[in-house]
Amino acid sequence: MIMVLAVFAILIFYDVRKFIRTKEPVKVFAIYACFMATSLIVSLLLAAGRKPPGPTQWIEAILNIFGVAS
Amino acid sequence: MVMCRKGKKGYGIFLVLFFIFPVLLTGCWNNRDLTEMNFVAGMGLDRTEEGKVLMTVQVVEPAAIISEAKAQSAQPKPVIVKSYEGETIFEAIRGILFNFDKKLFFSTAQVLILGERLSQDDIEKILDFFQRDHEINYRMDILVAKDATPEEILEVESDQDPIEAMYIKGTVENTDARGTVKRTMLIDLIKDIGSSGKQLAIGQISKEGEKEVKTEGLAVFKDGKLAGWLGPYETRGYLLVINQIQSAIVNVTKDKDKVAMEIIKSKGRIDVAFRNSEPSKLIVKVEVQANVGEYEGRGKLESPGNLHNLEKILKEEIKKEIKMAMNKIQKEYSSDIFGFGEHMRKHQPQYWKKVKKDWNDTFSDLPVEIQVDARINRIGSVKDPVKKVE
Amino acid sequence: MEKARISSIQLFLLLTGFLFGNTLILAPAQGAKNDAWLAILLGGAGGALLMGVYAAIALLNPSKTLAEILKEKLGKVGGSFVTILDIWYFIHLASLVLRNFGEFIVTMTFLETPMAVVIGLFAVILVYLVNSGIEVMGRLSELLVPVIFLVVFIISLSLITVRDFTAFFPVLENGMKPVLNGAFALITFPFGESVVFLMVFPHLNKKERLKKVVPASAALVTFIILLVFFRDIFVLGSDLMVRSTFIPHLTSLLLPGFNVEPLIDITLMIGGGVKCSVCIYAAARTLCQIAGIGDYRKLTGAISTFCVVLSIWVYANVLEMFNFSENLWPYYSLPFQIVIPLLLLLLSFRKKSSQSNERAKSQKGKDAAKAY
Amino acid sequence: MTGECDMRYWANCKWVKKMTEISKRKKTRNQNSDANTCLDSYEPIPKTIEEVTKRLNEVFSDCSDFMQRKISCGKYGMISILVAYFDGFVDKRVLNQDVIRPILDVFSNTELHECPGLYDRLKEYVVINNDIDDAEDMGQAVDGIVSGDAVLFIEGEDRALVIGVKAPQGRQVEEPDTETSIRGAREGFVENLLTNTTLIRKRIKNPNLKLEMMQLGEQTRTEVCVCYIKGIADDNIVRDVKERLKKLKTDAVLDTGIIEQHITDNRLSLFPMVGNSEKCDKLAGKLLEGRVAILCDGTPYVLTVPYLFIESIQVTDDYYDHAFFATFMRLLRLIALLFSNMLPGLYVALVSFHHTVIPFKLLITLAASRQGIPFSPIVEAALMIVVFELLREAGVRMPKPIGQALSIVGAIVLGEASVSAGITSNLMVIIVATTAVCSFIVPPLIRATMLLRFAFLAAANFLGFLGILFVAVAVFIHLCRQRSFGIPYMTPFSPLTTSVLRDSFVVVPFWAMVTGRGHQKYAGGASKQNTGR
Repeated sequence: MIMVLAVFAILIFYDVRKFIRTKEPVKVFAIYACFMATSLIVSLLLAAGRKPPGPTQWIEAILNIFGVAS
Repeated sequence: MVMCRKGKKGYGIFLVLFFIFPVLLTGCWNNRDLTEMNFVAGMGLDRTEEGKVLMTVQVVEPAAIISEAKAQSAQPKPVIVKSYEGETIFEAIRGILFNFDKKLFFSTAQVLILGERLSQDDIEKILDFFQRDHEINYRMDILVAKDATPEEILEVESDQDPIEAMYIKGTVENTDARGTVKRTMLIDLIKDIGSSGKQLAIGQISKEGEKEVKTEGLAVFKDGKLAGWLGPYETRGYLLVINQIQSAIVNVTKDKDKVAMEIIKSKGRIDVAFRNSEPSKLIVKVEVQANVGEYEGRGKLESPGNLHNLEKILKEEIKKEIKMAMNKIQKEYSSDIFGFGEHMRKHQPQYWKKVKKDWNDTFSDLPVEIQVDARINRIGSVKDPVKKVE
Repeated sequence: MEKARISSIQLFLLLTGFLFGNTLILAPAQGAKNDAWLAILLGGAGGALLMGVYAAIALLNPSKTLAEILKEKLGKVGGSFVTILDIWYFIHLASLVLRNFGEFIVTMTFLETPMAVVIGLFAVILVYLVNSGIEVMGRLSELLVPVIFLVVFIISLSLITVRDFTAFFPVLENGMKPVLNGAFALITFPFGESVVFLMVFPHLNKKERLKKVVPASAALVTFIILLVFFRDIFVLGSDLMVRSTFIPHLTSLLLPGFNVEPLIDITLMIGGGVKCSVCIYAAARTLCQIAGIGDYRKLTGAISTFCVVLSIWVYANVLEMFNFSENLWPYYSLPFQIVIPLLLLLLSFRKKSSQSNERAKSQKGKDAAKAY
Repeated sequence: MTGECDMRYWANCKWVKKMTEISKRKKTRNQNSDANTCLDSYEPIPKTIEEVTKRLNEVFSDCSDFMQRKISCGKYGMISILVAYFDGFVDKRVLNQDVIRPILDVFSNTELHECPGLYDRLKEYVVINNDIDDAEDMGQAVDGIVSGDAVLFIEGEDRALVIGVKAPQGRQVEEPDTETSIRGAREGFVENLLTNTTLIRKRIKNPNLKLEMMQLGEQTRTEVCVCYIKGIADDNIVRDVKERLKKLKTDAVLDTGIIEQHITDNRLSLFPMVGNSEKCDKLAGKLLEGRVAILCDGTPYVLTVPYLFIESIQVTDDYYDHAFFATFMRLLRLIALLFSNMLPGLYVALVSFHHTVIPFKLLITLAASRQGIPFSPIVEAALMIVVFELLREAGVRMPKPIGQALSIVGAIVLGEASVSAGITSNLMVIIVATTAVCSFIVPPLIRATMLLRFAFLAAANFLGFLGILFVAVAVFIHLCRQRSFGIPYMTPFSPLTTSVLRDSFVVVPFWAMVTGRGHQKYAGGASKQNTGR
């Protein structure tokens, strides 16, 4: 848990500092925040041992609706 | 230029990660020093009377071996043999650590000796551990102990090699000069277990006195259970058929003279003949090339005719050996260790599906046709055997 | 925006490395057991055809990337929607490759090391590579991809003494169905995955070379997969091959004399690295193109982080991984690999023929596409 | 003179201060050296010798080696001529023979009181020396003096004659210590720039060989020469080199090493992006391959750009020797390069992670040799490597006779004794020794390998073989993204340049190479093949 937070803190600090220095438009921050937030939440959940249903399950469900996957 | 400027950032990350992180996390996880482990040279596996697994390991003491080579001083024994009982192999392996100070390392195992009692059980199931574990040496030799427990065999202290397992491995390896024991590596065994048309056959080992072992003969399995044994000559017949002979000495008698023929090349093939879409005959074809190695007597070896004669005799002799093996396997053990079934599966799958179910019975009832072709190439440095001028 | 140019040799090796990628450990078409060689041949042919479609799209829309083509053909809204789906697909693909890599390492070599560490460190290198630009990726693949071939050939040659050449008999024991299934699986993995290269094709310095590069690389990869399949089945036998988790690893253990396990890591790392970096590159650039951001390098870090997390998240265990890649992946990939590209190809054709007044010109374009 | 003069030098001189005050340019004095010096240099030369002497004494106050000689000639000693120079800097014998004696000879008995054509007569037919220049103002005259010329001031003239009578200095041309070769020329460059350019000219007798001079270093004002063959060298690269040199702002250029650090593409990279050599034949070869050389007065090391990775393992001997042998040596050097980087790392990876890879018997030997060693393999390896680097550094810095003792200490005490004391395993000593030997085989990369070795070691200890792979790939990426003056660093391999590949790991015989001498252009587009030679 702490390791995950530390790694993310380093990554975000490193990137955001660069963005601020180069004065990036808001959309860059938005997309960046979107990816990082998702990653952070998921990895925290994983670190806590609670694996949320992942893309594999979604895809399986979708394919089952179409009835292709056995 | 622009790219290089940008590159400095990435370079920074690289430097930080690869110089600082490893130093901080030094020695984590899988990092295990050589001095923290015991090397297993040989393993033995048997069942106890209560049906538990009895695991025997032979562990090498490296320092003792190296220093023994240097100076013959009083040293600890180069190998230690220990046994432990457990419900499963893995449990026994971990349990054995009760009196080892370091973890065992199995990748170095050279031989695996199976006990007789275990062999009479189902050995196919028990081999799963050896496939699954990532540290197992797939090329280790497997032998079945006859008239001795694996523990007894591993405890033999040979004078020839300080590591007893290496000594056993050596004796198995030299089978390519004599052909009297089948060399079975773990991978072969695993492959054979997987194929439905072939029964297991594993080389045999037995104790010979206090300081030596003998690897000769064959343990024949049927459906994973030990069915019986083959003697050295029968084994050779069997090996000729399955094309595993590299070199062997076959003695023949010609006009009361003993002649030793050195087989230098042999090719065995098997086939199944069909009649009315039923297998009707097993066909064994063996081609042998041999040299005259020794001629003990007063015969003549001058003309090609002499050699042809010898070839004929050799042919018969080989045929006899193969027949002996075939007979015993078909009639006594009725277990298709030759892989006729496998051959059918590969080449006549439609028939195979039909006879698959009770193939072993069908196999023992089928007649065998043995075709041997022998050729003698060389006769060595002299033509005729030594004789006084008359 | 990015004026990087790569040569045809670089593209060839990049493509080959990409197709090679994690193919070896997942061993597609393995469902056909000892008939897999037929499946590989069929799948290779189909894959080459599919890649021909991608090349035709690239040739009909010169110097346009996937995002631009989609926007042009499907309109702003539809194009953006499909583009976002494609971005997801690229990211997913990258994370699956990362997971394969991590799973292999953790199962075979470093049992006690957390997979996240292995994947994370790998991703760091990938970010470094992707940030260096497509030119450097091309140059690096020029240096390293040949190593894969070298390793495969070395291992194959040294195993020549321990093989049983009849192992792939009987032919068609279980009928054609598994073969066709295997061929289909092979088309979607790895050949169909090269749809990612629609983001890379515009960088080729000589556009017309695409006609040679794409089929050549498909052929080479088919040949290598075939070689590897025969090597493995000759050495292991069909039964053990079907049962083993990571086939090449097992094969490497059987070399007489010594163990070449680390060489397998090398091939996996190079192939997987090329594949992953191309995917991340494509995802980042596509994202930047639809969001109107100039430099894709700003987002590679975020995307790679997400890939790493996703790769841990995506499967619970190795069996799930195999199940997904064998049973679900082909169907899941269909829209991305076949439906959208075919649609694009049709639209490109129509536009081409309506645009040009001269018939001859459109005929020429068709001919060019027919070459595939 | 390029106008990049040393302003602080001038600023210290009293007369300069005075002049600047007069011109009311105080503000720019310490900032804009160009404006400052230009202004100073336009100070006219006084017409009377007394005043000249006074000025010069002001300028060169406290310069004990500054010499002035006043010659009075003409029948009545009416004409005064002042010769100013730095003692030791000029060749006095030449000065006396070529300048002073003719002046005395010609003018001693002439009945000239004040001759208007005296200056021209002196210049045209009195002074024997060839290297004569005019100094229109005081600045030029002073420049001439500090750069080792003798300056003649003549009574009544506002010009001065600058006569090049520099004494030949420095050592003789001899074989360089650093780059010895078995075959090939023994001549190496020396510290004198003119000698060096002569050595190049001697080898390439071609008017297309261009030598462009410039002065760098605000304090030292060192002569730097850009040398290339027009028609072979890429014009863009030549322009790039000149631009980068012009941008170079530094006090002192004492060695080409300083130039190298300023013009290199990536200053953070451990790998050399600029080549250096002190061998004439090597440099000639490089020039013929289209490279640009940068020579600098005061150092025998000549820079060549662009520099590619492959050049690190190329040696001049390769071209003079049998091609098969040369190829073998190249491959050997490559192996040495790999070993010197990775060997300790590989050892650590094997010993701590990949026990399954080691054959059984070897494993026993390894385990036995590691028995009783108190350190983990990484610590052991790091210790040994550091000790070795210490020894090496000490060996370089120490006077040669002591070096002997050092090697004994190194070999016996540290090698033998540490093993028998049980601090290191004898295998580790072998590994480190092999690494050390290998690292000497590829000298240009010695600093890169020295540091990378630790990176590989740490990575190996962290993730075994995989760690080594990670670092190796990272290094490869790094190499691939470098460019040296626009040319990708890994050129013959990536981007693949087949024509140059003949001179990479494989050396084909000369007759099979494209150009006659066996030198290839470093990059594609070798269309401009050659000049009329």
